Amino acid sequence: MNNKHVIIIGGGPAGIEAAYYLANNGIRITVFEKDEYPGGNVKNWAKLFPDFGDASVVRKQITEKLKHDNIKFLNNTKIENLAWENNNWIATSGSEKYIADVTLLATGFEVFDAKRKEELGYGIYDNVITSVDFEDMYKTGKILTKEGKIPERIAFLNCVGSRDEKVGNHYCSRVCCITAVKQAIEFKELVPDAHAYCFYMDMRMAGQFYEELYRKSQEKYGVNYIRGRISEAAVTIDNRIQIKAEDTLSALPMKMTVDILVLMVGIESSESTTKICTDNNIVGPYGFAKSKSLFGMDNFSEKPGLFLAGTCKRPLTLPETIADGRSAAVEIMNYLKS
Amino acid sequence: MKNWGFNISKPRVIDWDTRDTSEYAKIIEKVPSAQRCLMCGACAATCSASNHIDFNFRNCHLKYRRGQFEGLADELDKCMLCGKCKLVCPRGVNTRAIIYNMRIFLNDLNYKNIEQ
Amino acid sequence: MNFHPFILPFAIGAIFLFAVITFKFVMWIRNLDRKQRYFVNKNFFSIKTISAIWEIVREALIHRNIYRRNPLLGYMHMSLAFGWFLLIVVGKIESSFYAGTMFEEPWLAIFFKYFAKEQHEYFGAAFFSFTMDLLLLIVLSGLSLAIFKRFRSKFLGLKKATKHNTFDRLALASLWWIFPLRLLAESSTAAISGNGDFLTGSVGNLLKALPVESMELPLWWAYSSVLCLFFVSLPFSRYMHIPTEIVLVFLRKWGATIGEQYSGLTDIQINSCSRCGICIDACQLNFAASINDVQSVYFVRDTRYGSLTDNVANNCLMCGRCVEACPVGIELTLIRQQLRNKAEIPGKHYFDYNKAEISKNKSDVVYFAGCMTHLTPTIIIAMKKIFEEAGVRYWFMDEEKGLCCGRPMRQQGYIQQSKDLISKNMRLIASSGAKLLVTSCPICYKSFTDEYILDIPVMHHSEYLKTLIDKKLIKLQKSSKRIVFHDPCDLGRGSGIYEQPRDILKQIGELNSCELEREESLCCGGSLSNAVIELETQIKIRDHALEVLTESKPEILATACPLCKKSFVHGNKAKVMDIAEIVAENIILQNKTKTVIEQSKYLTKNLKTKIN
Amino acid sequence: MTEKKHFWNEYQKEIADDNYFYERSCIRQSFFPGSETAFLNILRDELGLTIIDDPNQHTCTGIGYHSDVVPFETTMTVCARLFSLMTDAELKNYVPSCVTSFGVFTEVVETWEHFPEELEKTRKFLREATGREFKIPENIAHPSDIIYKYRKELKQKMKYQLVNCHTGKPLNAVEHIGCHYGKIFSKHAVGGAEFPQVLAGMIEEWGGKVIDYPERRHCCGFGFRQYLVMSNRGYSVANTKKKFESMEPYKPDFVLTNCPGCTMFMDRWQYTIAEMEGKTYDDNQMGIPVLTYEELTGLLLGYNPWDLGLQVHQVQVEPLLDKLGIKYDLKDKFTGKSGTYLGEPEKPEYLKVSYE
Amino acid sequence: MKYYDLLMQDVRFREASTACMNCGVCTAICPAAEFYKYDPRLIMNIVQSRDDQKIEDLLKSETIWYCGQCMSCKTRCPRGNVPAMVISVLRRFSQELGFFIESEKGRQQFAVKRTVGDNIIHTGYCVHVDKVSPKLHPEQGPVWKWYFNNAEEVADRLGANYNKDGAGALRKISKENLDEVRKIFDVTGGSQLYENIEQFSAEKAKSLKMSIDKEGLNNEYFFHTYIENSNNHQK
Repeated sequence: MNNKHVIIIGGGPAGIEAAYYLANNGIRITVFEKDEYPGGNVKNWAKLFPDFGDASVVRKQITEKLKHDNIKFLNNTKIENLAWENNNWIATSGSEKYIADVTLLATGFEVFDAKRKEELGYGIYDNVITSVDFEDMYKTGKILTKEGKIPERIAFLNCVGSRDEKVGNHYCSRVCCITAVKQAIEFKELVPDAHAYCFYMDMRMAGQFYEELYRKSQEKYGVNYIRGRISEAAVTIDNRIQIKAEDTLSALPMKMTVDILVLMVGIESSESTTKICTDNNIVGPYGFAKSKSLFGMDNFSEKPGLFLAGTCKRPLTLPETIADGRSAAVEIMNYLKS
Repeated sequence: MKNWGFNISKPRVIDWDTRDTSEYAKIIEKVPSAQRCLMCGACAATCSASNHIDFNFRNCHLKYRRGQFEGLADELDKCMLCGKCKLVCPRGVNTRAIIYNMRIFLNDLNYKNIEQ
Repeated sequence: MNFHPFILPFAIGAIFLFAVITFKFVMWIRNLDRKQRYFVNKNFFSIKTISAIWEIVREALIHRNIYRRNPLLGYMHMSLAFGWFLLIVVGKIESSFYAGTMFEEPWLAIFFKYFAKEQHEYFGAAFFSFTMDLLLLIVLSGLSLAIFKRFRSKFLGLKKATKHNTFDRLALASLWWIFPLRLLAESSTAAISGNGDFLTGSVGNLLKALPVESMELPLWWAYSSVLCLFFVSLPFSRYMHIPTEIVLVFLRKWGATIGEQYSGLTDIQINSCSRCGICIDACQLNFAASINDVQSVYFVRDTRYGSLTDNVANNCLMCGRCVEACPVGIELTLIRQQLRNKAEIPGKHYFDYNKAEISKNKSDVVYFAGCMTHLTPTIIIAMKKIFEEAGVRYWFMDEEKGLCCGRPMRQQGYIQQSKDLISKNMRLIASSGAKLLVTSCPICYKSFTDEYILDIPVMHHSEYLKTLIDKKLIKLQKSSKRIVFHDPCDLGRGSGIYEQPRDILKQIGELNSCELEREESLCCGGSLSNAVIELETQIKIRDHALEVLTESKPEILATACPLCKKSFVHGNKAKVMDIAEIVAENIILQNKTKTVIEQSKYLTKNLKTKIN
Repeated sequence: MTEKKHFWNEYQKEIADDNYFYERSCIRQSFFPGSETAFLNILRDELGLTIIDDPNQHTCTGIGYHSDVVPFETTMTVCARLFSLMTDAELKNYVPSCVTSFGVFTEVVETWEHFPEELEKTRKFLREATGREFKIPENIAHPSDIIYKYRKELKQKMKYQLVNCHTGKPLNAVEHIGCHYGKIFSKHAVGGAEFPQVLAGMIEEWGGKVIDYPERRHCCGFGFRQYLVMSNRGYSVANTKKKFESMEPYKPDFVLTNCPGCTMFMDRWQYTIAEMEGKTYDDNQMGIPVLTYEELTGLLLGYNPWDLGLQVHQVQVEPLLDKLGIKYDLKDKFTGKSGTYLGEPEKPEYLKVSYE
Repeated sequence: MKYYDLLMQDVRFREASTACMNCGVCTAICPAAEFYKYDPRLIMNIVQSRDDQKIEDLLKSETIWYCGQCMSCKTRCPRGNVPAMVISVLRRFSQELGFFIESEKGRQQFAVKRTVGDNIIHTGYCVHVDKVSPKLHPEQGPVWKWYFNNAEEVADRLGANYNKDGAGALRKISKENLDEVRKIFDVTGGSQLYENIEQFSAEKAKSLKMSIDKEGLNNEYFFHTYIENSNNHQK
């Protein structure tokens, strides 16, 4: 086993967790990360749902695991090509070539580019932001409009880039509903007198304590939930955002002016995922990696020695991603033994 | 004056910039559980009155929330206060208390109007 | 003539008190409603009057009820009330003997010791002197207990004491001073003129150490002034209950009860409240949910002083436990009901949407399940099974489109709307031509018996099942299941049905008793009458009630109310069953029932789809 | 407001360079015939392009179709006949003057693409009714697309700019795009459906400033059967009112539209609202002038406003002409073709007009 | 499933109706929903329920006539539905089946047919100066009245070819061209729809005891449908 080499593409939670587990079992690991720092998308978050844990602490816990003698971590290294040659996996980055027995794809996800939903005015109107922007702002300890004003009204819109035929994403990104609840609470804690509105079609609270958090946001924080999807955001003369939706429960159109509109952007397959999967013919719907089978073979791809972990397969929450990395490591161990 | 044959229609849209939210705050004060209503409609489904006619508590509650008081008092008069709705609510909202308080406040509103 | 200016405060106070009380009584009696007047006129000259007088002696003077509950507390009240009463009566006799006429100065008896300075020999002087001192001692002993109670109420078995308002404090303070001052005044006179007996005489001897001469008159002045103060503050304080209660006892004996609308009797009952606070201890909101500012005593107080708030009026389960506990017998739930009443809109008709069909077939029994029972369809299924098995021709009145019985409306104070519902339901009941109305819901039952004018008798299903069993129309099998029965508020305290369900259950299983049952039974918390408390509070009340009920770890917790069943069914290990379900389960099937079971299955399915 | 990012650059559509087949609009011809004339003149005289105005053309039935008295099959076949005229003229680039027509043609062509059996059915119908054959145009562009395409060339020839000649500041312009221009098929619109650039591009190129007001994308309220039947017009006017209420705080100098209907409605409804409710959305009770893009182009090129047809607007354009520094002859305004003075129109009660 | 199958015959319906997830985006920006008792989302729901009774009620209802066909809903729907198109199909069948006369707004189709519909056949224009009389169009204002009264002088000054042969704005459309259009209407079912509208409206006019001439606007029923307003369309 000691002479085996596993390369892991993606230094996010899934990749690192798998690397750590494999390294502990004496396997040589190379982790490639296209960015400068490891940790993947966790860096986008300030606090994590549902327990408001500090994301930077969690990220540190994750990245600490890279400090292992058996792990070689290569940052700023983007794998441009991955191919199966002579019973080995060859990963290419620039002029460098890396040879491995096994490759684990942990290329993660990218958030949906909200600019593609033009009617919502992201990138056009200053006070339309995404959930990722909100997290960035929250890290500074303040939620302010572009003009530096404390908002009196904030609206969160779910399903931006998810469940939307027009942008090609029919699926549900699973994490946005709970993120909206979390951010609404965070906002209300910062600005208790302000009003927070959350526009939704369904509140998909399918995780432990999600529903409780949702309820708390209503009861304790007075967050207003309006069933209806925002159809259009426009700017008013004082640079606020006028939104239109149908209050589908009243079956009446409604309009509202808010200081900030937060778009809960969905999860999309990352560029690297789609590229590598397409090259190796394991691409599934929406550019995600296709696993061999959801039931029992979820970490396998159709290719021998090419394993999958984390959100390169589908939208997953952070705990699920980490667990999936560990599960992939177990599969790789078994594969290397046989 | 010209006979135009029509009038300029008034918007039906719920305008959250101008609507009156203070009234609903009173309900929340009296019935804090009103806040956690999910608008699932279980109340409307079990309602003894809606077994007879087109009466929908969820709608009434929502209208009050949205500050649409027009015709609401008459609508609420259809309720028999039997309290079945309260027993089926999955979020434990005291629906009966909401109706009761809405009736009281709406009557107050009406009186106010008469004084004016 | 025996006169001294110091009697003036007393005289003024007494006249004022007399005037105010007279005025109040006249107003209240004038405001009695028609029914109440009818009873007064009917029973004024009857044995009931005498029995009322006896009760007044028993309760207002001797305080037998309190004595039974707590002898020390009983003694305290008795010594104060009866002792004072005797002081007045014996003093009057004494002064009459002294003056040799029945028509001596009215104040003579009060200030007798001062005016009877010279050792006149009159009939029984020594006896009176002794008796009066003894009575004073008794009163003073009661007083010291009362003072003690003020600071250590638990000692006397009271958990909660009510707060006093200004008039109460004034009256109480003056009351506290009356008898010590009387003792001091009489003792000072005794010290000077030596007319004291064992108490006043001995205290007088002690006083001799002081400049008694210059103390005597100020003490008599003080005594008279304190009396005045007491008389003036009394009508506005809780001590108004002393005179009012007497009127109340008469009225109650004559048969007058609280009606639908606020009346003179309501005022009388409200003023009869001594604010003893016993109702606070009886209230589940207090001991199960720690809400202790809405109880009947506060309700009555706030009503009397015109400061009733929405919260106090509505935050009540209307379980009737306080009514059971009230030593004065104030009809608290009914008064609450009156205070909740809303203005009527003349000529307005509600619930015109009722399109319920009248009965097509003649039947023997009308069955009215009630709204709540539709949420516990197993009760309906059980009742159907029982009807079929007993071979009763029945008409299920609210099977498809029932109307509410009207009681929930009424309890929220919408009398007009309630009557609207009642008249609509009455028409339907009459249309059936049946000879009996059976309902599964105690709330409806209470409504049918109290508010409806029906030609046919009404039975709750627990009564009805009892008659079916007695007539041997259904046969039951005995099991060894241990059962505890929960008395629903409106069935037990509300309607006095305690035995029938127990008789039935005894025939089926082993009926265990529990700590608080029958009149003392607890509310399940699900009461519809309370439009204030929320689910969390209800659950506290329910859990406490369940704790008491399932103390003996019964296998089945039986009840006879769909609302109680619905409340108890969550958060409980014992199986919660309605009495009808228990009977249906233990029925010995004879013939025809198979089809019924199928029907029941169909019904459950229907109900499920309806609910879904 | 910070400068907006121009995403709509990604939404450029293909617009043919030359050799167009022109299809006239019922509403444009009836209400603003000068605009169509101006458009043809601009293309032919200023840009030297070829555009055919076929005498055999007729309505596309679009208004009838959208008010649902004309079945889709009929509309498709009528459109096919118009295409056959183009085919006869050996042209491939179809230019419908009307936005509704533009919508209908794009819809018809899309339908044929997705459902070839519908195309066959249409061919059969057309053959049966007229014996004609047709080719599907290679390019369908709205005249505003063509002006947009040549906006820079036209700017070279312009005598005026969209600048207030008294203050030197750019004029505030509200642009209103006909719904059927981009909302049916956003890929056929310059800039897409949400931020169509066709008029904004002209305004910005010619020195004006585009106002982005909240109800920018809202319909003018025509609503076809909603306007056509008198008792429904409350809906129609209410929509325009909503737009004007929304744009009022921005103090626009004029409204520019690319749809014949919208121009007419936004002009006439201002008069109606003024007369019914005593309200105008400008400061001096004269209303906000509403121009067609042809009229605007013509004005800036120095055409006589009364040859462009600005006199048939109910809301007077003179205040705008003054701001632009365009000289005009009031005597000429109400003169007919024969040169005779036709007299002044009556004056409205509330909306201010000045014929001096 | 009768009515749903019928609707499915229209190619536009097949294209415009996919599963709705009730997000309300259509209603949110719908101009008609703002001013009428109207919710395109609910219409999509009813249609997709495939419930015959509900669809029939819909075909007879006021609600399908409120849409202004601006197509804003098409742009936004995240599931690719086009409520406006579905409504257009519903209106078509409402007229084919004669249900349109059951509703006030539906009956107006007669007025539309007598104006726009007849214009197409008789003049080759949907709308023509001569047909926009100030009497029927008070909102057009005094300038329009002036233009209307001096149509030829004004239009021709603006480069038109008012009611004359040859090319140009407002030209007279030749008989040959009109005949071809008419034939297209005959072949494609356009004339049949016109006839339907006429026929059902005539029945309705009869039941209302109103005059309805074979042609033109000077009859009671036309004015009835053109002017009648129960003002019961907002709440």
